[in-house]
Amino acid sequence: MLAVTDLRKEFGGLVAVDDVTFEIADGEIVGLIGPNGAGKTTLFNSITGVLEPEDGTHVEFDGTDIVALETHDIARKGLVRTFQIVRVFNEMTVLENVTTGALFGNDESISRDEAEERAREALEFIGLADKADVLAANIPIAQKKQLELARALASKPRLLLLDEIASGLTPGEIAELTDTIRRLRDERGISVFWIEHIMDAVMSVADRIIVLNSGRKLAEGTPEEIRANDSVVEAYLGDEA
Amino acid sequence: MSSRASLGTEVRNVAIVAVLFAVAPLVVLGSSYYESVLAHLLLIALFAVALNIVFGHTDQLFLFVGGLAGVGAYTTALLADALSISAWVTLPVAALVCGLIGMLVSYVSAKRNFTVVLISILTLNLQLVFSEIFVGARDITGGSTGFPYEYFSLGVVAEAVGIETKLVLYYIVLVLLVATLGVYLRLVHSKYGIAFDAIREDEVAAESIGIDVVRYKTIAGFVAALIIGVVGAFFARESGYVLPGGFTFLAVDVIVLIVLVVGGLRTTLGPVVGAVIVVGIEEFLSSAQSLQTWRTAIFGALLIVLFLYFRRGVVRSARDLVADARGGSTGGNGGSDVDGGQ
Amino acid sequence: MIEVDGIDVSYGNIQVLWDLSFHVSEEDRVVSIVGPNGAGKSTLLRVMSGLHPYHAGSVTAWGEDVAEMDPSEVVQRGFVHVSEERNLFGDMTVRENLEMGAYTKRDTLDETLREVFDLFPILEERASQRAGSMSGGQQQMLAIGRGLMARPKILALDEPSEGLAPQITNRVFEKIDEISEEVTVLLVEQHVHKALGLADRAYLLENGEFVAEDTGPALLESDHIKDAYL
Amino acid sequence: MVTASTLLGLAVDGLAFGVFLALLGVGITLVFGLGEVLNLAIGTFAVLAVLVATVVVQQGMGLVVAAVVALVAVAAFGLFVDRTLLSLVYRSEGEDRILLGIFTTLGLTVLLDGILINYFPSRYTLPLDVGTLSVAGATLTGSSLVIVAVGTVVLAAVFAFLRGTFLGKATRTVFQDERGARLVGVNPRRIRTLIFVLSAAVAGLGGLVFAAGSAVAVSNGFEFTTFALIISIVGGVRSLVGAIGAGVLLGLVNQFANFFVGSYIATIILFVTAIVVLLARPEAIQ
Amino acid sequence: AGGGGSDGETNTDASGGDDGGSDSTDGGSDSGGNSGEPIVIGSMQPLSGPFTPWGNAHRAGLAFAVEEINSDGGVLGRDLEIVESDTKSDAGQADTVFRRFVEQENAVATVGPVSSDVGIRTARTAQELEVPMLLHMSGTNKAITPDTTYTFRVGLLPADTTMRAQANLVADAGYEKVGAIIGDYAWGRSIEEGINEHFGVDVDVQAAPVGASDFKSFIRKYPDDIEMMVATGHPPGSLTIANQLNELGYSPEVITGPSFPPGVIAGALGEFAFEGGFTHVHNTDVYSDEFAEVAQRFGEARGSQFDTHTAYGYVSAKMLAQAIEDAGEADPVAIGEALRGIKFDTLFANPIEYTENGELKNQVQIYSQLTAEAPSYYPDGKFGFEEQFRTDALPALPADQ
Ligand SMILES: Nc1ncnc2c1ncn2[C@@H]1O[C@H](COP(=O)(O)OP(=O)(O)OP(=O)(O)O)[C@@H](O)[C@H]1O
Ligand SMILES: Nc1ncnc2c1ncn2[C@@H]1O[C@H](COP(=O)(O)OP(=O)(O)OP(=O)(O)O)[C@@H](O)[C@H]1O
Ligand SMILES: [Mg+2]
Ligand SMILES: [Mg+2]
Repeated sequence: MLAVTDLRKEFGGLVAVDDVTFEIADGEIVGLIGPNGAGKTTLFNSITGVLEPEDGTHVEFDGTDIVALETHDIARKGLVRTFQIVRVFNEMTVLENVTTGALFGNDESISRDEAEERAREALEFIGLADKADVLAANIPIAQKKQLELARALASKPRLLLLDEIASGLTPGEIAELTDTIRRLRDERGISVFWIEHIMDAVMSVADRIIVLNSGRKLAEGTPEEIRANDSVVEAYLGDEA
Repeated sequence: MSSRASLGTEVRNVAIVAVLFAVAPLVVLGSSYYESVLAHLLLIALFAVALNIVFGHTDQLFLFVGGLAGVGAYTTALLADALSISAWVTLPVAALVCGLIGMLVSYVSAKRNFTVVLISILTLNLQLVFSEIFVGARDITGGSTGFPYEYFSLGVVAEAVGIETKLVLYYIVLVLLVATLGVYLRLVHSKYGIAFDAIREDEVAAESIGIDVVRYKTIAGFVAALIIGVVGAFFARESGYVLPGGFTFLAVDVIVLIVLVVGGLRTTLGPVVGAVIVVGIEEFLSSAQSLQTWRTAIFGALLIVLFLYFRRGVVRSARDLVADARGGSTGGNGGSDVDGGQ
Repeated sequence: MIEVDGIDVSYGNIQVLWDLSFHVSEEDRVVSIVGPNGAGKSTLLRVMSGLHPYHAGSVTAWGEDVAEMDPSEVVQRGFVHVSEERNLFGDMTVRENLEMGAYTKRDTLDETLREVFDLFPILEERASQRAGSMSGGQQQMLAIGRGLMARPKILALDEPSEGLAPQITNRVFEKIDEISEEVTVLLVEQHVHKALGLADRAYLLENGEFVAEDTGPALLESDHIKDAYL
Repeated sequence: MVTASTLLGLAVDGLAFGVFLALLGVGITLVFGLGEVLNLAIGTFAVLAVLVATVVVQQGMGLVVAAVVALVAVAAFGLFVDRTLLSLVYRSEGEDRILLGIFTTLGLTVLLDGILINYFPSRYTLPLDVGTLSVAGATLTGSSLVIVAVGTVVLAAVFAFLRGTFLGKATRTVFQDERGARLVGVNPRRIRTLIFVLSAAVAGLGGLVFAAGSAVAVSNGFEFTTFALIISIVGGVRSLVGAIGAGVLLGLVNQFANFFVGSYIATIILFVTAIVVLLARPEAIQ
Repeated sequence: AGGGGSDGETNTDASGGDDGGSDSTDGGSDSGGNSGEPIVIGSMQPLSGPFTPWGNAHRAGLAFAVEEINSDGGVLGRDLEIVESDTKSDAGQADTVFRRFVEQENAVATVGPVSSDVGIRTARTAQELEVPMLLHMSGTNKAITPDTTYTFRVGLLPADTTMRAQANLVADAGYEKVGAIIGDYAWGRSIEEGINEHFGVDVDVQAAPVGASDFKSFIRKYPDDIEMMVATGHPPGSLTIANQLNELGYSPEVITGPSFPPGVIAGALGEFAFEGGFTHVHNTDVYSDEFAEVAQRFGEARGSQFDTHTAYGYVSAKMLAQAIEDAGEADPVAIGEALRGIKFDTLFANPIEYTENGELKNQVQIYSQLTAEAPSYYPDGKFGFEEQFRTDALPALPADQ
């Protein structure tokens, strides 16, 4: 569904993402890990049109080239992301936040009531329904991350890009989150591409893991393969392996 | 978005205001002076509604309301004269010109990610350019001396209906206001309103869930500028004379901004309430004999006080008061959104 | 020494801390607070550093009422808070951020800067990059580094491991252990094992109240933690 | 019959006007950069300095004394405004503060204008009486030369303070992240007061400099403010070098355009230049 | 507080017939003593904006005259009362003020507007409302047209007439290098026309905005040896023009000023006011005994100097009082009629007389240089006058010019 070929992004002299090539298949959960500054977020930004990648980059989503498209168009095609540093609409309620996603995130034109319906359903799915009427500013950061997920979900995405959505969660909450992500795929057929530093979280659900290091793809494989990969252990995992 | 009253209530409120203003001339019957004051009040409110759309809802602080209004007024008149046709025909053209200017400004600033402050300075510059042109192009505009502005053949209507010209104009403006408020309500209670809210809070997040930020901002800029252009022509018609001094930053933008903020940003009736308050203060000060030389100073002092103590706008403060009086039956945290801490 | 005595704290009209009492002093090495999301951990730190008001009880820093002080004065007394939001100076360089960290301790600037660079070599490498353009994890390192620059008596770290790669996380905890000889560390962490492992005093905060208090390792073994975290 | 010497004369006058603009721009930049308060009363501060100096001169005192008294008075007034009005403004944050800042300072300008016009109805000038200097056949206005000299020194000093000193750097932290500043031990309130007073004095100096060559009326206050805004934006809201560069650029543009194409078109060129710069390089500005 | 009529709120609906009330009830004017409702005159003054200095001078004279009139028994046995409002030097504002005076305050006549743009605008209002208006300063030819019959000039002769006078001055002195800087508004443009019409030499006329405060780049365009500068066309900027001419090393023999309140000239130009050749233009004959008498009274009562411009306010009030007496009733239309027929001997060199359209007839324009010597009627004064040039009685400018 997503095919990225030779993605390259430079900041001045710094090559943040260095000719990275990979694919994500329908219904797949793929983890993206790598040291701080490896270029993971930059990769997301380049795919979603927030940053403009260098020439020579190809990004295909469902067979169409999306490199030249704008962020909102890409989102409407079903490629939706969450942010490493949360960006919810603070002055709206939780429900309104999610309704916004339902209204604008795809090309269907639905009524406000329908959108709200979808939003409630997404909140239910994520487990945030009890906060529906709370102002988004007033919920803790971890819940804001869930809110972003719900907002993305309400827009009926085909592929979700999640940036460190588990950080700051307690082990119990992480377990719930991984379960949710698995259900997203199993029940809705949504693919997930997930940046995470919390190994227990990604490793437990990902079908495949891609490791970035200094902008390059260092390794790719099943969680087991990755844990066993010496260069990954050396560059990234340390004694977590 | 959460603190907004329901559409039904808003429509009812607008209707009440419409009726109040429809009968208002009866109260001041026969005083063409007060008829002027009333018309002026509505015109200011109209400007404020336009500014509310573009600034209140999409954070694009247009500081060239005066300039755009001037473009509307001059274009309407000069075209009508040049082509010897009715101003009713040239008015839409002029409005469109204004709309396109607003659209272009919004488009460019949205594309280039301008902040509020940057847009405000960009438009302030444009305002000053317009002002210079109105004065400097003396051969076309009559310069600082201006020219009589008696278009729209209101006299004919007045005779046909049997009321004064001033009143005809007043009711035209009132209809315009009600129509504009209608457009406003439709806009903010539709998909557009939600997109505006999202954009105002976080453009990046809005983009990421599929909102075309540039498009919505451009639309807001177009609609607001179009309204301003139309109102500008009637603004000149109201004084019966067009003068560049009537379209300067200090004469229009400052007042309109004050009206909007005092009345309440992002409220439907804020512009009207603000206009009543500000025009009321101005009237009081200009009729109080003993205060003549201190008029400006007192106005300034009042502004400071109003801003410091009613910064959320009179309309919202009043709404909160009512809610409090009802013993919080309107639900716990509706009004607490500003005390967020941070 | 910061003493929190029976405080109530709210955001608007929502109360989040209830009659909470707590203290840290220079005698402590590492004091940890753990608890689920939204429990009020960050809020407690904000109150201690004077960033957020309380409306009952008292908070004193070395005997002086925090409510009477600007937060900067609390810093000058020796309590430095590395916030959850990081609050970096986005348009200033990495080096400038670190220098400003030493605003109250200019005499040891060079020395501490060396230490911070040794801990996080990437910061030295990127010394003249704009702080705001650093990656999430790099910013977290910078925030911790900036806190260290002040050589505080008490250093409060709010979820320091957030966004850090596993290896770096380990390094941070080693560093905390190392500096706790000289600096008291008040640690708020979701990495329960590490945070409690280091702590000689630890608290579990839930819904704005402490529900358990013990030495770190003991608390780690307690049912409370098992309930809350698994 | 435009000779090189006329051009030189114009250039010096333009530079002097540019220095005036730069001083105002710096005044507004400092305060906005720090507290997000767009001080719309800055032009009135400049006018106030001129009026105070005028009164002192009328008492028979010398120009230098008058200038010093005026600057002290304006700085003191700045302190007063900071402690009263701005204290209220700083209580709110974010967009709220920007708006509140804009509106209270706007109210302040109206208030001050309204008071001052009662006592100072006319236009006032503070002639330096330094005559003209002939250089290679060019008539250089003495006052312009003095202005350029004084202005350059002051601007350089302000710049050195902000760039070179630790305190100067600390002022930047407040703009970047107020909470962050507090967390490293910087007291934003104190820094703001210092900077506000400094900006008032710089603007005051701007006014004096202007009045040395032209006449100032109470109603010029707002015009000065718009100049200041434009300069600070064109130069970059946070960049002092930018403000100075923008001031000089626009000063020269204005003077030459005035001479060659007349006043209106000159003013239009001035604003259009500003717009072009805005559109050409907003990244540097934000 | 030299402010006119500043006590007594507006004349609210004081009921009662003409003669019913006992004394000192209504109006509360300074002297009281007269019965009946006061007769209201609206005073539209530039109390802010570029023309503020004129407003201040005018209102002082106006208030003084009204005091004198009221203590002398008023007009038709009633007090005169001034209601005043700031026009902000703006035409639109002046129009609004005018209407309020007439409709809300029952003003029977208005005085005061300054600036030609304002004059042109308010002349229409006067005509529409049929309420007479005495122009303090509004010298554009176009303030008075064949359609106006309720607008009467007082303080300033039309631009054309003024330029005719200055053309004579140029011819007499034989100047060849003459410059002119005008304000880009109705007055300045009328001056430009006047120059082109009457001056026998080529004049390089440059237009600057009314609000301009720096004229150096204009001045630099003139040759060094310019003999005369006409600054008459740029009243608010004229003093700055004089100063900057001086600064840039120009030394014309004559700089003709506009009709600027002389106190302000003296204050702004300092020593240079008394020697620089900056010429003050006025209709009031400051050299007459009558002027000295009034100035003496004013000085004693107010402790300040009565000058050419204070006099315009004074003359306006006195002439209106006369016109109302002549009309026999406080009715605007009748007052207008009376003014058109008036012959009012006053502080001007020749009596004031009007054409059908309200243009001044047979007036003499006087050019004076300020001197440092205080006049005898006000020894504390900071300046005096020295006559340089006086025109013959000038014919009225036809209304269609
Ligand atoms: N705007 C920018 N200008 C300069 N360098 C940048 C910019 N944005 C990112 N970088 C650099 O590019 C590299 C990649 O950053 P990126 O945010 O993609 O890392 P990441 O893999 O997401 O790291 P983390 O796990 O810490 O979030 C980093 O070294 C970062 O400092
Ligand atoms: N700025 C704020 N405005 C309103 N409510 C807030 C604000 N910050 C926090 N809260 C609320 O206060 C409560 C405590 O929040 P706090 O951030 O202190 O929790 P925490 O224990 O640090 O959680 P986390 O582990 O997510 O950081 C939460 O319910 C949160 O929603
Ligand atoms: Mg990242
Ligand atoms: Mg927290």
